[in-house]
Amino acid sequence: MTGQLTDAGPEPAVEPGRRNRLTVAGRPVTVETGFLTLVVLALAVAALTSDAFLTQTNLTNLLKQMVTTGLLAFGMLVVILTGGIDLSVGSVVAFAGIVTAGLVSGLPLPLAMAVGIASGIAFGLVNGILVARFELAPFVVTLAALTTIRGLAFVYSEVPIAPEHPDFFWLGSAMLGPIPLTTVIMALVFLAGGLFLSRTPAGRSIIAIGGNAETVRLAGINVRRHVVLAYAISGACAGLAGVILASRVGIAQPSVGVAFELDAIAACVIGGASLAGGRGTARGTLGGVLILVLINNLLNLYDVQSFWQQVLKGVVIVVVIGVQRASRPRA
Amino acid sequence: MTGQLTDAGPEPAVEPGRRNRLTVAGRPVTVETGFLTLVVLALAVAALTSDAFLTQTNLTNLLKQMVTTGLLAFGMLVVILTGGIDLSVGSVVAFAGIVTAGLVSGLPLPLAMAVGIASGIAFGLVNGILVARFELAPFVVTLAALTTIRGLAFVYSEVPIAPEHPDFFWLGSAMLGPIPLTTVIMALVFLAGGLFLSRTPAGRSIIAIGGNAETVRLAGINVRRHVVLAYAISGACAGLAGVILASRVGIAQPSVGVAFELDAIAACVIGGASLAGGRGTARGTLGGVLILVLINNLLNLYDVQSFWQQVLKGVVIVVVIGVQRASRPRA
Amino acid sequence: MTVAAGSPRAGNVLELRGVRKEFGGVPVLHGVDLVGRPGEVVAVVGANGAGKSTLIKILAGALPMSGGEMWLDGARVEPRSPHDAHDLGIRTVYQELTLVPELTVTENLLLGNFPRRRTGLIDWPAAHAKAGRLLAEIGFGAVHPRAIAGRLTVARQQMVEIAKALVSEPRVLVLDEPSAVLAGTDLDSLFGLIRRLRDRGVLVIYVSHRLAEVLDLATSIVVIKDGRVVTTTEPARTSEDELIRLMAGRRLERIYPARRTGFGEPRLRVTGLSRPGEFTDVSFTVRAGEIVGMFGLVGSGRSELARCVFGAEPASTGEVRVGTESGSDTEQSGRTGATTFRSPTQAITAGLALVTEDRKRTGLVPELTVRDNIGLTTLYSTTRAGLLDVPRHRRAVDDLIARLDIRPAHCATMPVVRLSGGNQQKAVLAKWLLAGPRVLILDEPTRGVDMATRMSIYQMVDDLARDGLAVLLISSDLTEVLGATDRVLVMREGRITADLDAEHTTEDEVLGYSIGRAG
Amino acid sequence: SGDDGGSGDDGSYTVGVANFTLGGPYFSGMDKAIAAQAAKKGNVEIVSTDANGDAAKLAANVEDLLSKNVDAIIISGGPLESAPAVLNSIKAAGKPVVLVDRKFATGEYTSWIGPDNEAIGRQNGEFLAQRLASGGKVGIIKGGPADNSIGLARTNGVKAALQGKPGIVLVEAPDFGGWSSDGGLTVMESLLATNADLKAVFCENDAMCLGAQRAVADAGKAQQIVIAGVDGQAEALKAILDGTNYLVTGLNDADIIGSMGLDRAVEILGGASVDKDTVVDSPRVTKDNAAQFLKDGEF
Ligand SMILES: Nc1ncnc2c1ncn2[C@@H]1O[C@H](COP(=O)(O)OP(=O)(O)OP(=O)(O)O)[C@@H](O)[C@H]1O
Ligand SMILES: Nc1ncnc2c1ncn2[C@@H]1O[C@H](COP(=O)(O)OP(=O)(O)OP(=O)(O)O)[C@@H](O)[C@H]1O
Ligand SMILES: [Mg+2]
Ligand SMILES: [Mg+2]
Repeated sequence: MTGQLTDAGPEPAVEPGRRNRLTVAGRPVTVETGFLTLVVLALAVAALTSDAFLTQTNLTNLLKQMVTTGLLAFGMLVVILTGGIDLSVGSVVAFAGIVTAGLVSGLPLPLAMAVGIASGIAFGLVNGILVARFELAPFVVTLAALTTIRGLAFVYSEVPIAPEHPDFFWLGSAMLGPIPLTTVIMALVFLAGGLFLSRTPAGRSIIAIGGNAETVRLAGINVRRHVVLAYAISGACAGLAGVILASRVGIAQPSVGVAFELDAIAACVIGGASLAGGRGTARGTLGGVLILVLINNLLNLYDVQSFWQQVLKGVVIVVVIGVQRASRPRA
Repeated sequence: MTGQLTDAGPEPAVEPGRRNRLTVAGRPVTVETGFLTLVVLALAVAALTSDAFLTQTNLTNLLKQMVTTGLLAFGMLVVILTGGIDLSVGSVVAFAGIVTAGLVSGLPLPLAMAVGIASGIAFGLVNGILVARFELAPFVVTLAALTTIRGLAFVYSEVPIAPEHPDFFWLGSAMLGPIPLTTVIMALVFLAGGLFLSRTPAGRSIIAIGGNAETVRLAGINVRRHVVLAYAISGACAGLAGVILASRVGIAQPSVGVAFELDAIAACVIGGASLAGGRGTARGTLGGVLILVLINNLLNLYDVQSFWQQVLKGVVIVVVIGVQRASRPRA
Repeated sequence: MTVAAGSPRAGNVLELRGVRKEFGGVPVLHGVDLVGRPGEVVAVVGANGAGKSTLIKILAGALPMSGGEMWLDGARVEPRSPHDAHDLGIRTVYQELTLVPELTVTENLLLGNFPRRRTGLIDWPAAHAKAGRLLAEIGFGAVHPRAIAGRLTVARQQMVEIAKALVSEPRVLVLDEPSAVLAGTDLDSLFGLIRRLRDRGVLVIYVSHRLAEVLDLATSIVVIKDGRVVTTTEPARTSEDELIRLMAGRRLERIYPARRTGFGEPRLRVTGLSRPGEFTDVSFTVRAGEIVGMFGLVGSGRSELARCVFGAEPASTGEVRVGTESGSDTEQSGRTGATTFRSPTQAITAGLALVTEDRKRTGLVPELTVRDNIGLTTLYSTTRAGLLDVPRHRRAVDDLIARLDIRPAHCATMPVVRLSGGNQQKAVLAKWLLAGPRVLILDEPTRGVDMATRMSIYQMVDDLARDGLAVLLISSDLTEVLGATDRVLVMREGRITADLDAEHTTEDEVLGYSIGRAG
Repeated sequence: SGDDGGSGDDGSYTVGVANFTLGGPYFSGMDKAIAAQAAKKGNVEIVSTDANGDAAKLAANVEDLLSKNVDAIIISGGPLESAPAVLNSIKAAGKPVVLVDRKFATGEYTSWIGPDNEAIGRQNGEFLAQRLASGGKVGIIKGGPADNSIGLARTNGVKAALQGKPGIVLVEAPDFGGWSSDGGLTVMESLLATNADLKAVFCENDAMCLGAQRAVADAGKAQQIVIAGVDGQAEALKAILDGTNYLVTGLNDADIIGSMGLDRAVEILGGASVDKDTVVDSPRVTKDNAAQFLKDGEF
């Protein structure tokens, strides 16, 4: 089963002693099947009710639109698994983008991009150290980081930077056949990330830490180092997302990325992650991203008026996590 | 001791075998003293370094500028104590304000305001029911509510509403001597709220739920009802804040209140609340609000340029919670 | 014992008939009958996972039953929530601690029953006084009402749990292994309390693995095996041996293995270890192949000592040495003068292992599977090309699950919280055995473990000791301390007050040192 | 025509509107004006999207519009500086794109219709210079960082007109007003704490000025401080008309720009050759002429 690769935990056996709240034809609806059904249902409804949905342009759009939220969501998942949260990702997107765009004129493009991603890692390390070493609340640390990094993005350049470099667009617009390169990159991140979570000691430790950090510490695992690693991964993902976004839009703005963290968190939770930590999978998160992007895409295709889009988006999210919740056995 | 009134818990005995990490002159620095020192220090520095700080205009400004964050922070505290979070408060501020402003032309002013506050309560009830009855994650429920309620505010009126009613301004601009009426209202909310948390069974139950909901359920207390109550209180506070803000500005805008929730949450945590629930006081939260408002005020008085204000604000918040953390005994 | 169909027998407060429970189609209780009259102590005994706690949660209204009937005072009842059960006069002390850790003892006791002023506000002075009175009345006066519950030792938390059930006098008091974490005078207080309640006409349902106390306290004994009642009997008509046989379904020979002789090199050497407020100038040695017991009263500092030896907390002075390796030779720990392990990682690398006393908070990751929990200590040592070697890891873990007989048999992929208490304890033990330690510290390792399993644990520890493992066994169970060890250290108020040869000492002598009566 | 878009064969068109944000009266007014003009035409259908202030979402929305095969796209970019990739993808799809209000700094567009923000600012500055003939302190409240060049242009205009005038001192508030009334209020309060002797205040838009006006009134300085804004928001026009200390604004009429934008798109689809850039006049609104604009200023 390829699922193994992206599963952040061992497959749960059919669990005796737990009743699922939803059953279909007598069989319990597990999180996975319930969720999959939801995604498939949404896709089917979309295909049936909108002529535009199944056009190649639109499907390519969907793939493109997943990238930013997807990258942020994977990094967020890793942090959420430890029981933390990273509110600073939106600001990191802005910072990484503007720094890359600013450096392109002086440095080779790959190097400029590497610096952008590295800046994300650096911010992640600071967040992680404040959380792990100084035991400060992740919510407030990363909220403060959100403010500070946004400020730094503006300090770096108050005005947007549109690099002349012709290759700057390339990353954001290259296609591999019908599939955008950026989507492939995101997919690779999820693949490698799923492997990391399910098959490496560090990944498994991160999940365990979210379940009970003290137990993990007493088992001889360096909890702090793993927590720092988690935030660094989130920073790296945000940095990458920032570089890709700047390349896609063709211009880097210091003001980009406001409230991006919210969609990323929502994707994780829709995908079954617990904000208390210790539960969540790369696969589920990818599904959550897909659902969020689908909601936006469909509301647009149906021509729903903007404010009603907002109203409906909230309602749909609640319905989705409601279905999600109902297909999970009671704790 | 007047502290009793706003203390969210009976004082614990001196705990044997636990060491505080900070000591001054051999005496352990408790959260309370550490925090108070911080506030006093901030005030002293402000007074010494800025001529403008101690002017009556500025002090009145400070008092005025506390009101919105203060009201939201108290409601947020109650929700946080249950172990939840309410991200929707900013949108509720907008909705309550615009509805009130919209109704003033047709209804008596107090009634219009009551409807505004009631709308906040209604949203809070929906949030609470989704969290308590359907056991959905508070973060995502209120994130969805943030989106939906914002949309509804725009659906109600896309454009700002500036009521003709001459008394509409009154609430927001009346002064009781040197003290703004709105500040007095906020103070009363904290006083009554502190009493509620420290001295009523419902308040104690809310705190206990955040500590261990299952225990509280096993103790025969209706957990769901208390959780719903907590969100309703937050909704009421946000509604009141919305009405007051609209009255103060004289114009109700559907776009007002974006990211207000972040300051409210920060105030709670700076004031010693734990986002895991079960720990936090009204008094501490008020201190947190004061610190946040002070930071903004001082950065303005020192004429710090806006981006640097953002950079510094984040840094100061981290330092503050760092001091806060250091003065709390290890768990 | 058959009960006439129709109305329940006169005089019974409580009667369960054919109570069944399944979890997702898997039956756990197969139709349990239980009868209790006022002034009786009905003991429920059975192996780990037999279904005792499940039965009790049904009584408490915390779990719905899948079938069967419950009668109270001649009326058919079906408590749907703990609240219902409260109203019916049923009070329960659960096997797992359920205090709100952030709140004071007073609040934990009185939650939902606060004394109020005329204004409707809570009267805190009166509340503290009431809590203090209650604790004193039932013999737990040592617990301070204003203390924060989460900071108390497990034993004291257990006392608060018991007191909580007695805030208003119950008709039926249900106690699920209340004695597992208590010792000495606290245990006496508990027994005294139960007797007083019994004399006042309260029906007490009592679950325990300590059969001696069951025989001492109970008026009737219900033996459960695999979710069925095998016998209902009375203390006078049975014996410990018989009960064990009934529970296990087989005859068990001797509880403690024969002692070993000829110990090897010193493996764990603790010298002059101190941590202010917790323990002072502690020195002892455990040799290869030796099992050293450590007894003491609640709060005597044993658990803190163990954590400190293990590097989980810093010491202020002293030295810890495993084999020839000493903790942090190169770098002195912190600002103190101690030479100890600076982290559990260091301690584990040197060959230490610590089974902590509070499995819920420090022993398990509740939502993780049994397999993942057990594998935690060897995550980083079972890799191939940087990736976890899943098959090898799985084989090693599953092998231990089988060896320790952790139940149910297919539990490897179950979240560990869903195991019964005793099986959870075994999972913790398995985790540390997997790490292959040279020195094993066990802090109350048999808490809540049934007799048959205890014996297999003793046997296993004995086997390991024969292979050269050094073991420090901290226990509040006097019989265990004397039976399963070679040497007994007694701790009192943070100091070691005696070092006794287990074979030649007595329970009285050990107890004496622990309360400062002797020596 | 359906959402497959009119080909134009039957003379009917589908025009997509990509709004960067609708979260301000000016922007939602623009969106409405476009829709109203389309309704007036009868044969034009509008599909409107809102990116909620997120540049990537704008790109996504435009892609969605292109999926629906609209005939032309109008971009109301608001504070957005540029969106080269968006313009590229529209170009790749071979559709015309009309920018309203905001002219992008980079990228290829078909046509732009909007105001000259620097001129509006200058206009205000000249008014204040006249008003404060004997000099005085003028406060400036900015909406946000200079990544929004509209605000920057307005402020530059004011500064250009006032700098060097005898006795005039310019004071920039350190913090931004966030383009909103509550933001303007708070920033003005802080500004008054350090600069009690202000004689006038200029805000980069009317919404902030309305808040600032409250702060001035609360401080009892309505007689001392006059106010100058930009946009022509209805409440501001009313305040001007009522003879308050709100003296002047520069009309930046979303109605006119929006309807012209739609007309322009239709002309292009009809094959007409059009001007690339069209600057819409921004008349100065004072008490004398406010009544006239208030009547039709409908946003
Ligand atoms: N919520 C649950 N879901 C699935 N299985 C459960 C659940 N609770 C208990 N079980 C199973 O039911 C069986 C009985 O458990 P129970 O806790 O009642 O045992 P017990 O007799 O109290 O054991 P112990 O002496 O170890 O406390 C065990 O096999 C356990 O794994
Ligand atoms: N009266 C008391 N109230 C609260 N805490 C106490 C009290 N007495 C002791 N303690 C705490 O108990 C701790 C020492 O207990 P420790 O767990 O080390 O002892 P122990 O001998 O292992 O006891 P136990 O058998 O309960 O595990 C210290 O941290 C001390 O703060
Ligand atoms: Mg049990
Ligand atoms: Mg202990």
